[in-house]
Amino acid sequence: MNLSVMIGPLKLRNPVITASGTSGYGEELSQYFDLSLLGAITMKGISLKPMEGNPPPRLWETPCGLLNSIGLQNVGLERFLREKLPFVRRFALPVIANILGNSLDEYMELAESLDGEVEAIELNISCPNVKKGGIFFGTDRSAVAELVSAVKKTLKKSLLITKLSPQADIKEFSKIAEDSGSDAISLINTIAGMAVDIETRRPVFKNIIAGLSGPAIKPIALRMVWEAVSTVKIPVIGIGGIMTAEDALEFLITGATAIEAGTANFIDPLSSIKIIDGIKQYMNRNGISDIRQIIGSIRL
Amino acid sequence: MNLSVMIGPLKLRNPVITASGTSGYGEELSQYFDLSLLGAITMKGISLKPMEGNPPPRLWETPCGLLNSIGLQNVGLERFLREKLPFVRRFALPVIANILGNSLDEYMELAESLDGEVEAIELNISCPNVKKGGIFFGTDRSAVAELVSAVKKTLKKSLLITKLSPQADIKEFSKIAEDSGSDAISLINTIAGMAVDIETRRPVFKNIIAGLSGPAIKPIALRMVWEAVSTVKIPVIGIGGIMTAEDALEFLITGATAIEAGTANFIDPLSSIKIIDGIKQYMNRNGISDIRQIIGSIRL
Amino acid sequence: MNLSISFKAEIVENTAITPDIFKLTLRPLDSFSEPLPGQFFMLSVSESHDPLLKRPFSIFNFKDRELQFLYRIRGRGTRLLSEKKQGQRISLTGPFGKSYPQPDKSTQEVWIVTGGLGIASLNFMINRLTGEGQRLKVLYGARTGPELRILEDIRVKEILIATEDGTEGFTGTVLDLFNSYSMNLQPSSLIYACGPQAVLSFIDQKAQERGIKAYLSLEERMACGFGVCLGCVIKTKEGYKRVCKEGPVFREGEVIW
Amino acid sequence: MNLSISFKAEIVENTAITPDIFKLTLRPLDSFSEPLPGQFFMLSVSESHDPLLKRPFSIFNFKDRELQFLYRIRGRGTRLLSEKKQGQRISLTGPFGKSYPQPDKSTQEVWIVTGGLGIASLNFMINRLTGEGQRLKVLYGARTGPELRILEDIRVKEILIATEDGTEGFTGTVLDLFNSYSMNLQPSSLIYACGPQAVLSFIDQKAQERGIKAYLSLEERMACGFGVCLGCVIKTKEGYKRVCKEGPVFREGEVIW
Ligand SMILES: Cc1cc2nc3c(=O)[nH]c(=O)nc-3n(C[C@H](O)[C@H](O)[C@H](O)COP(=O)(O)OP(=O)(O)OC[C@H]3O[C@@H](n4cnc5c(N)ncnc54)[C@H](O)[C@@H]3O)c2cc1C
Ligand SMILES: Cc1cc2nc3c(=O)[nH]c(=O)nc-3n(C[C@H](O)[C@H](O)[C@H](O)COP(=O)(O)OP(=O)(O)OC[C@H]3O[C@@H](n4cnc5c(N)ncnc54)[C@H](O)[C@@H]3O)c2cc1C
Ligand SMILES: Cc1cc2nc3c(=O)[nH]c(=O)nc-3n(C[C@H](O)[C@H](O)[C@H](O)COP(=O)(O)O)c2cc1C
Ligand SMILES: Cc1cc2nc3c(=O)[nH]c(=O)nc-3n(C[C@H](O)[C@H](O)[C@H](O)COP(=O)(O)O)c2cc1C
Ligand code: FES
Ligand code: FES
Repeated sequence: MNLSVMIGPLKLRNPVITASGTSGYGEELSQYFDLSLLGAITMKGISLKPMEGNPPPRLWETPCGLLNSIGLQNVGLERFLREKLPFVRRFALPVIANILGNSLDEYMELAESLDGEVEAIELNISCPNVKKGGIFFGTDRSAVAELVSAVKKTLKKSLLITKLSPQADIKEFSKIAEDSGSDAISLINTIAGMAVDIETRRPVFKNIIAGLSGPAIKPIALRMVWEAVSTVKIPVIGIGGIMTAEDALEFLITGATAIEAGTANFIDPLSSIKIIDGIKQYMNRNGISDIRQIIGSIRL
Repeated sequence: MNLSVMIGPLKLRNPVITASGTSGYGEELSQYFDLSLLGAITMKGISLKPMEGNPPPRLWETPCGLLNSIGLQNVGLERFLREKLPFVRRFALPVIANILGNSLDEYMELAESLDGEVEAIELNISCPNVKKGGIFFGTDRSAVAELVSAVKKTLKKSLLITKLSPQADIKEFSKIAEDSGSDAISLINTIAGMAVDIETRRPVFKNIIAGLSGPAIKPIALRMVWEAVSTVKIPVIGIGGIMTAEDALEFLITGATAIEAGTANFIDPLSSIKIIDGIKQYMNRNGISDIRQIIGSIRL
Repeated sequence: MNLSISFKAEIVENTAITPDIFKLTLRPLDSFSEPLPGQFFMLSVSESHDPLLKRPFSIFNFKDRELQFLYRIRGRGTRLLSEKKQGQRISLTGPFGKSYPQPDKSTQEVWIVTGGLGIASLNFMINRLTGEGQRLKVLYGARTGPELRILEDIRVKEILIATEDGTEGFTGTVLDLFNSYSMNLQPSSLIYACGPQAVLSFIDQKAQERGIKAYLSLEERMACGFGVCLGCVIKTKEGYKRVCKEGPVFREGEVIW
Repeated sequence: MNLSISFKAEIVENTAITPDIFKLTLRPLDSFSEPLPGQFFMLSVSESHDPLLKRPFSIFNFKDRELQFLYRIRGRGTRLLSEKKQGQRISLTGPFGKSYPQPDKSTQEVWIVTGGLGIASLNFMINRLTGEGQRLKVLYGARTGPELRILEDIRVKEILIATEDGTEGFTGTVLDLFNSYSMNLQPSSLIYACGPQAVLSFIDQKAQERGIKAYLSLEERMACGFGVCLGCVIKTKEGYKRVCKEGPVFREGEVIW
């Protein structure tokens, strides 16, 4: 049975990737299963300098969803290269570095330093949790075009994946990413959401707005992936509320070449392994020998 | 205890309205409670000619959400005026007519015929379930501006509420609606979503894309209401996943002058009555005598 | 005004009759309206928002103010329902839908044609009719013998059985059974049928051919159960109709299959 | 590799000790790792996606391969948990977090300072320590007498009680109790504390003032419980630390309250 897929020239053992910010730098998950069982792992978003992140509370549960306002806490590029990357490199799997800058220059510096160190770079242009940076790029047409082209030119070895914001028009921005040379796109990042504590009458989060993830957003994410695959030819990685193999299959059938599981990892560290197993079972049950017979097989 | 609120010059007994498409023309709900207990009732979207709607399946459950593809089945303007309106008029409550056209002319004809017959007209420019019409207007800046101005000029007696699409930039479109003379705005309509049947590998719905409602969308709707109230001065009616008094209070505290409950009516026809009771209890518990002390009372 | 449309009930019994068929008995804790045969309730299968929607179930029996349902595990909702234990509470709305009309004076014989869980909708009607001394013939089809256990409570003199695997009664489906007896149908007979679409459309056609009156009880996915969502429509000669409101019981010749 | 981090268990017992405090005993159905005192598990409170997140609960006791928890109904999740019945199954992940370090040789006396449900985290440690013959003094505060029922299983010679309403023992909080005994604390004493933030920050301050070692067990809202979401951080002198991973047990002087 073949489960392997190609993201451009990059071969993944199977289409299941853990999403950025939901699997740390692989250290914790590696205590529970052999990381090399995964298609790939995405590192927590990395910035040039270490970031402390937002003050608590950082989490709020909503119906079938999770609002988070982590604020991109991360160890910064230097410690990432020195401490975190060598650890995850011990496992035989592609590593995706998710990067976030406050300016084009910062993105460029991150990309240059990480080029060749990781198999792919996922440009996070869509995080709603920092005031400067992310969101600005994610919804500004020419800024995204400029950023993607510049980073693409810098990269000699690593693949470029652009991660889209659900706050932007997906068709338009997938096209911009493709035209600017991105090797693939991934979507969606969390959807901007909000919660109010009715007893204190305060927003739950200091930043007021936080990012919504989890099963609640799945139908929206799937629609956006559909919009993306109907627009571009480059591989699309589907993300959003994928908890089970059945969820993953919806995205693959719709045309995603691979998927990322995020919030699912919180509920069960073995989620991604269970998703892989479930996809195999589905293929067995339906007499499908190659996952490529599933990808994009939607019958209209 | 005062629960009454003003939507422009229109006084509502309380801020709880039933949403369009979730309370029919009032006939069914009136069997279960006295409609005049409501702040107002919104009629199922009305078009010039009767519409048959989409073929089944029209419903699909998602985590904490509901995808629907009703396709705006409705009796059309004439039968509405002849049969449906007289019935709901028996109850002492403001009636809101939700209207949908395929062209500016159709909207105008609907608005002219309904002017004075109902207390308010809610312009549905955002329904994702018909190919022509709705969605086109909802995300096209100048079309919305033109439509809202034209309808506003037509209306001599009824209030104009513009119902925004969550697919559009809320800040931008609330401003357009306000600048074009809308008396109030309501948001959000359902969010475009999708589902795939992994056994048949077909989209669940013939139209592929359907509208997502229910608790799943609440954090997104609340964020959008926050964006709207921070942008415009006209009253904002909050909609999206409101199931309980606690949910309603989140929207009111954030600045919505009133709320509409939609999907909640399906789960329990008495939902809106229970929401009103719950708001009263909250006010009692917190020694609040006037609902206006709650509206927009968010502490930043 | 009927504030009793939405109420809570306590589970008196929720027992497996076969591995996937359960009988659920509920004792309502609030006031509620008396159901009629053929009507249904919407039952919450979870105390949370997931699954979001209540599920429709026909009233299997109503006795001593207790509501009885018969259901088969089909998906997530019915599985969650089957895991509920005695003493737990559940929310309901209903009763909803049109009931089976009573036979009129001219009806000499009533045929009940159903299979599998279709009996859940007809059992209550059967009880009414036998109570009224109506002549009844029940044609019932099951996949296999053990599923006939769901008929244990049913007291009818004339009950004809078919099983698909031939473990009991006639070998075949309820339609095969119907075919081999249908010469006995009189123009003054009346048919009540509930079951899969294939059964209903077949009976519909036969009834029309023979000029016999038939009441068919349909199923569709539902969100509200009381007519406001327009989600449960089926195509009829007069356009889309709501199964929950204009149905679930339809006349022969009404539905476009 | 530790595939036993996520497993199912059957409810052996889930009984109310007071109207809002429950004892839950689980029999794991799959393999799992043995927990240490101070560690916690994440328990699913629903078989659906709502509530989405598992809830953290300290391991109250671990005996005969059964896991015991003590919990108070706080919100929706704990309410759903309290409605679960014997025989139902629930999903768990864990054990997670750092355990309470053992006292070292120089420790002459251990003080356990806690109140309310804080005992849920300390009971297992108390059992360990008494098993090892460690000299123990337990200072315990409850709102009111009946809540002391949760101490029934605890076998310690020296246990000092405070109730806020004075129905039993000392009148006041556990901090008042601590204050009136604290002259007995030796530099070679060791404190284990768990409870509301007010208790912990107070004990932290006193321990630092007196140069006494203290282990404080903290709580924060959690999504994952094993360090990947960065959601459960608290401020410490070395920046944000994860309660689930670097904690829940912290040393005196570490946390910025
Ligand atoms: C008026 C009415 C009365 C009913 N009475 C009974 C009854 O007495 N006993 C009983 O066992 N069942 C009855 N049903 C069917 C029952 O409602 C469904 O089996 C149930 O809703 C399935 O829920 P689920 O979450 O387990 O399945 P899902 O996971 O939602 O779906 C599982 C499978 O069941 C099918 N299904 C789901 N809902 C329906 C539906 N409403 N109608 C037809 N197929 C459906 C789906 O297409 C899918 O193949 C009735 C349905 C209606 C409309
Ligand atoms: C490591 C750890 C161990 C714990 N051990 C136990 C235990 O053994 N017994 C026990 O009864 N409880 C324990 N708790 C607390 C328990 O996890 C919460 O009470 C529970 O998650 C509340 O869930 P809920 O859905 O009922 O409440 P919610 O509806 O989510 O919230 C209700 C109230 O509880 C507060 N709350 C919610 N979650 C937490 C949390 N994680 N920490 C602090 N306050 C919270 C909220 O702020 C709110 O005021 C522990 C928490 C942690 C972090
Ligand atoms: C706690 C948390 C932290 C996240 N951090 C990042 C991040 O650093 N970079 C990024 O691109 N996305 C981040 N995400 C977004 C996820 O990678 C993913 O796009 C999103 O959660 C939707 O998928 P899900 O519903 O499966 O979680 C984060 C999500 C969560 C819940
Ligand atoms: C079955 C269904 C039908 C709807 N029909 C209409 C409609 O005719 N016109 C309209 O403006 N909105 C319609 N809506 C959208 C609702 O009015 C509301 O904006 C949306 O459902 C979000 O609110 P909720 O989450 O409370 O349901 C419909 C929604 C549902 C679920
Ligand atoms: S289920 Fe809503 S109209 Fe029938
Ligand atoms: S709960 Fe996720 S890092 Fe602690």
